[in-house]
Amino acid sequence: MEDKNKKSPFVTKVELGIIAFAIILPFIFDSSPYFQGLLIFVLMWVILGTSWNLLAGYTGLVSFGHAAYFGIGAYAAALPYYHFHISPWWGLLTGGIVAVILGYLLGIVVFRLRGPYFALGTLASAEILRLIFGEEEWLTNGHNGILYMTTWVSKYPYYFIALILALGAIFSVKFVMRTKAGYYFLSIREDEDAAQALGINTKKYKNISTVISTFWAGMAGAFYMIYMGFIDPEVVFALHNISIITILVGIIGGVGTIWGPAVGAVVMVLVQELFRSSIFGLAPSWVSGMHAFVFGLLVIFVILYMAGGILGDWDLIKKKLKFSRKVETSK
Amino acid sequence: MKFTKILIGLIAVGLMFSLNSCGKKETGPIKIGVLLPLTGHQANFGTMEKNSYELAKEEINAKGGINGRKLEFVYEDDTGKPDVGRSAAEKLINVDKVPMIAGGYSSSVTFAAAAVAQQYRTPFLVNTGSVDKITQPEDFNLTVNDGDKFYIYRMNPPVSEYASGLESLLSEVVKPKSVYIIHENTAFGTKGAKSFAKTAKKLGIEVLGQQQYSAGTVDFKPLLLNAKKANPDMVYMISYVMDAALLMKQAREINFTTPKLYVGAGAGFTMPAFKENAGKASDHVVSATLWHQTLPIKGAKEYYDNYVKKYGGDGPDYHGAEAYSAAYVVADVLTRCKGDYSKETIKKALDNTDMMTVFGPVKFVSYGKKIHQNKMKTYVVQWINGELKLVWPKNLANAKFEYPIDWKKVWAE
Amino acid sequence: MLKVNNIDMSYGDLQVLWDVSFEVKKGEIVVLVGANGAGKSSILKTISGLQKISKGSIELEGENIANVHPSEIIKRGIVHVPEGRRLFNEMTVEENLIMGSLYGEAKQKRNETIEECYTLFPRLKERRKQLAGTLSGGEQQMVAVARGLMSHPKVLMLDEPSLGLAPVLVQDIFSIIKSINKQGITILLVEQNVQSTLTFCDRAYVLENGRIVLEGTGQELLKNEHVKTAFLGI
Amino acid sequence: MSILSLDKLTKNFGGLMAVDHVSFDVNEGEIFGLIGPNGSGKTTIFNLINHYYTATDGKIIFKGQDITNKKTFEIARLGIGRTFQVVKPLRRLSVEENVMAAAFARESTFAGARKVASEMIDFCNLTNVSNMKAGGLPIGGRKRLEIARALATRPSLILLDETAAGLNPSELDEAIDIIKGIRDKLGITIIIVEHIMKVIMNISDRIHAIAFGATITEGPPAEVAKHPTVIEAYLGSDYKMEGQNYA
Amino acid sequence: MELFLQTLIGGLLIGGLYAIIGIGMTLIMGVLGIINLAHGQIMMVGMYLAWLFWMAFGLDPYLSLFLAVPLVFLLGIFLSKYLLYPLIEKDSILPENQVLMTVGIGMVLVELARFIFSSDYRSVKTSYSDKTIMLGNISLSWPLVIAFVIAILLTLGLFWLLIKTDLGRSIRATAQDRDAATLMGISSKRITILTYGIGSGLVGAAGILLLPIYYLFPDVGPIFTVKAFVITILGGLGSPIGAIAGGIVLGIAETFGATYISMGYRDAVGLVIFLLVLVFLPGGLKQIFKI
Repeated sequence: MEDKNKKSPFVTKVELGIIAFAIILPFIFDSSPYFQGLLIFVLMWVILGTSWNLLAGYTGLVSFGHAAYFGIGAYAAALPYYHFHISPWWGLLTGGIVAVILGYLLGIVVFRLRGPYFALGTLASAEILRLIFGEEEWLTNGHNGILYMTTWVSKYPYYFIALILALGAIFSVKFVMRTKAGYYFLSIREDEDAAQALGINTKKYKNISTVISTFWAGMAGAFYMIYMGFIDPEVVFALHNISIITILVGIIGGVGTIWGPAVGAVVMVLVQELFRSSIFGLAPSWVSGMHAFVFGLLVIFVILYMAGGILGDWDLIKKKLKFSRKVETSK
Repeated sequence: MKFTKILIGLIAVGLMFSLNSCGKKETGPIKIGVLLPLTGHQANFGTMEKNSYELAKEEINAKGGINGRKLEFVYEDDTGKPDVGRSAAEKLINVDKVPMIAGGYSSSVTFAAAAVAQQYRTPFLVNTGSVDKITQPEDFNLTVNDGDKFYIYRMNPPVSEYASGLESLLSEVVKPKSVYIIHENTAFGTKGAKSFAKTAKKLGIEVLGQQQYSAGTVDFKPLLLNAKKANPDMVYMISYVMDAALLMKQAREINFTTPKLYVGAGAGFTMPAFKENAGKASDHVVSATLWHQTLPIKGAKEYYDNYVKKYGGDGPDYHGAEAYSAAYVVADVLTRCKGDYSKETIKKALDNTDMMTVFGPVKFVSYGKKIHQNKMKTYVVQWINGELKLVWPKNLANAKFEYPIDWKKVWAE
Repeated sequence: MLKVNNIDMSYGDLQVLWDVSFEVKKGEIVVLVGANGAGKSSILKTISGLQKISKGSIELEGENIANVHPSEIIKRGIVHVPEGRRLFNEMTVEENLIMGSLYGEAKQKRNETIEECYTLFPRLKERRKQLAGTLSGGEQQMVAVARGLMSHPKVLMLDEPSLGLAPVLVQDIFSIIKSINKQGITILLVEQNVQSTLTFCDRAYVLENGRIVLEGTGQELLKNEHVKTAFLGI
Repeated sequence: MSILSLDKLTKNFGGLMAVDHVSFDVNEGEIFGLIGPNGSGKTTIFNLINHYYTATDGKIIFKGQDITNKKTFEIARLGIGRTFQVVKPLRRLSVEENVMAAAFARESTFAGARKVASEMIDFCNLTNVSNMKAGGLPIGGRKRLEIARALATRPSLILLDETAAGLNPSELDEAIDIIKGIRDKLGITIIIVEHIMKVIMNISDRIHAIAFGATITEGPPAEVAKHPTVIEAYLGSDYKMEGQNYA
Repeated sequence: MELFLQTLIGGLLIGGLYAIIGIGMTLIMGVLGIINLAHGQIMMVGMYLAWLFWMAFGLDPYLSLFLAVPLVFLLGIFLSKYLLYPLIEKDSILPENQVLMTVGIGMVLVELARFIFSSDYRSVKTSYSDKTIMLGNISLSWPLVIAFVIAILLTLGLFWLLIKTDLGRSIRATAQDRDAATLMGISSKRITILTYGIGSGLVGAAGILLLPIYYLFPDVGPIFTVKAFVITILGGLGSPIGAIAGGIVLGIAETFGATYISMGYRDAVGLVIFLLVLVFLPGGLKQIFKI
């Protein structure tokens, strides 16, 4: 790390490199919209993982129900289209806002809870939403879901929209973490009692963190609707496929690090897709049945041996890799 | 420094993939994509369909393949999730460069994948996904006159017509006055229930109640008691096999003997596992079905027997027959392309399809809001003394429709 | 009997004991006195194995027991009655006593020992079926001591048994401790109640900031001005 | 002039009188010692003042304002800082970040917070460890960090809870210097709870002694130390107290 | 009235099964302090074992309780010893990393099952599978009644273990005060690991009891995981009596919800109760019963 006392620039050289790289990336795979599609999924998970990370990794509020905000964002884009043929693109405006409203309302209930109770409370809220959206067919078309013919065949516009959203999420988190609010989030995560004694209005700052987090989760949902063109409650409010995977993306990459969820998203999508496609058809087909299995093993491995995730334990990993390569000169 | 290295590496990988796709060989096998749930909770049906595709492929290739070239299916696992199905379809189109996709199991995945196929103007022959809108151009921002722009074709009937064979049975023989509908809370279940309610209205049958249940239900008795209280002439159920067995078992347990008829809407009620699990309670239950191996269609029985010989188990149900027949439709379409296996030629060949399969005749027609939809008869089967018999339509039936039914006697120990 | 030689102990990175040595001879009552945070409870925790030492040794009858797992310590004959009693509040008095006799000989003689404890503390017999959490402070302390006795210890370590008790009860507890000692059980006592404990103990050690600063018999220390300073700062 | 007054403050934990009608006034600019044996209710009084617990009865007046039912963070904003007996460092944050988090209570800009933080870090002799993670500090450092953090909120009154416990002699002297400096250099009023009598007797202007949640006496240190009940409370006694009911 | 009674009794019988699922979870929550999100998946393992014994040796599922449950117990021991317990000493930003570990375990178990057994539905058909007893107009499914009785026996056995044996007392003691238990010579590590084993064994047993009336596939678990934690919160953390009450309350509430509201909202009823309890009665029913 650089000298701590010198405030590092908001966008570092490495980050500029990553952004530049991300801009070139789709053109490298110009001939393969399929790969571009995977990249878009990675970006979507970056948004969702980053959103969760602000709440859980930086503020200590471990949400097990992020699907609630993702799903409501997706429906915010889909419902006006379904009922009034208003373009789902408006969802990129409303998705985040609706999710924030939901986050605030759920916060009234779940912020009374701490620790595992908070986790269970958030999990249950998302499940209840899933059931309601499945049941109230007049409003949501129930389990039939809502289909929208996507606007473009080309992946480029979607890729760049997703990239803008992902960078927006990442840098909004980075920005807020460099303000007073960021310090307050961390204080609440480390010790809520101490934070109060330092004059921090913990409730207010939990809400601020929730607002930012749920906004991006909602945007991810709205983007999903626009890009996928199809949602149903089982998909967007899924406990395992959304809420839990979001957490796993966070912990694999590194909880409480700016770029951790991005790394986690890359790893998660890669592992899933590599195995689902039997390593692009190179391996025997039974391998494709193992994608969830391998991902589960990866989760177990990371929790057991790299509690900080790939980025959080990066120094440790580097050291181990170095050791195996050459004998390090003594310090 | 490091970044340039990574960048160069990635460009190399990118090139590799694009090169890979350039290497077309004109004499190699013709590859057609097949999208099925091979993992996840629908994998059992996905596997049944994959097996059937493979069985058909072997037979087709043994008979000389497609104009001298072998037929090959490239399977993609949609894991039962629409988003995965979408990227799997994209992979088939963009990486494997298949000119045509077949398959499509669950309604939601098929729908999402159909949108991809439509965007890439790649013919998609759906063989199982059954929500109505899959072949309705209006859901794809097209009109019914846009047949030449619409790339989705469906071989199986839409869910709203699953019970069409049943209609005549009800109106001609049973003439029930009221019905109680029980269904699972999935797209398949809700849509099926909705369309049957419409049918009922058309036939002048009063719908006394409609209840849905979710996965994991152990005790159906409260639901059945509500139905019993309503005292319907007929109970109509849309369930997969295990729930179907639980429903009938528990109906028997609460002595729900008043309906004239218990009707299952295909899916679970025709499977051997239903009979095994429901035992006595399965007897005389009637089910609409799309296919049965005893149908007097050429090859149906052979297909069933060959499948059991090769893969063992209970043998295929209509899902397998759909897949098996779809494979033959693919072969027929490709043969008619006469060496030009471009998407447009294939689409034209699909438009002109008119052939016989073990699933019945296949021809893609337009009606109502739908286009490119194969219109077909559905059948009514009944469990009689532990065997599933075709009882309707009368001219095809291989057993007499047992009716009226005294449930007290049928269900007695 | 019990010998502690030059031990250092840290909680993570913060060291709380510095080169502590002392000895408890068979049949003695030895008291560790000192202000809050001086390290008294920490010494008991190291002996009972809850905390690991980084330097030195602890010997019981010549055998090194340092860094032995707590479940082993109790089998070897040392029992630790912790500060604040730490009863199992949602268990009955009798169940709490049983918890003291989970192993070996103590388990076989469980029923007899329970009766002995009831003779020592008749109050507990009356309340044997009551949940420990509903007892008064004095009664809870009795349960804690009795629970310690259930394991037939050679050495009984008591951490501030008088804490939070009214003076009358404090005297009761102290006289019970004396009578337990008369039955041949060696006692290592941690107390803030200096005046009383020094009068009846055999020997005592004074701790300040994790170090032993004074030792002597109770009477010697009672007269020592440093003790007063340590506590009252005069 | 009194900066903080407790008026018959009472806290009842399910029948147990943890704090029993305690009243006292703390004057501006003084170091006010609060003593009493373990479990006598000192920390509970602190927890009542900054409202971790809600008082069963009684009032707390700070600078003429009733703060009995104000929220914890509001009380901190009004100018009461505190340290914890069981230190609560924000473990994964650096020392500087810990103090900055506190400094934001009064400073809205980053630079301002950093400046206040560095002053307070300097004041508490933590400069050389300011980049260290708080979780890695030795106990002495953690105790000083507690003080630095409380000071960074710019309080006019600070509650120090056993700041000296667990320190070795040299650290102890350092702590005493710092505490004295808080009043002398920063002009902040102090209420201090401390078991190490050497510390509290040396630095307090006045001492309030409690036992079993109730007041025993109040006065200058020398006087309080000679008070028989105080000696008895601390050293135990061989005689039964008469006319006092502790049950 | 018939509908009401049938609903009530149906709910009660299901509730008995829910209770043992819940007791397993509550023990784990009490001692390990975590939500076991692999609970239903472990139940699935038990079901597959029983099914396997039935297929291979024709062993009656009730008899395989004696064979399969010990195996599930051993599985639980293995999981807690090598995967969960080591996390207790690890420092992590997320205190929930043990919970997430159970997520990973659940995923691996399901996929293993799918790999070995495929996704096909399996069921065990016994001679008594569709026997019923009639109480007046109320019909009771015989296997459900047996399951209820065995559930009661299991519960009694568990209570005997918890109340009358040193092991059981050690478990309760560890749940109440880990350090004090250690001072009594209890190895909290051993108890922690054992408790997870016992919790696993119990939920495995619940699965096996469900087998003759229900069916089996790799994804059968998650729904029951959700039920288990609803029950636990309902009953109060770490309280076996609470779990029994919670299980029965949930069973009855669900069936009443299904009968009188809508079958589709059956699961929502449980979740809403759950949220209400979380917010308004944080100690669960335990607060009311004081046990």
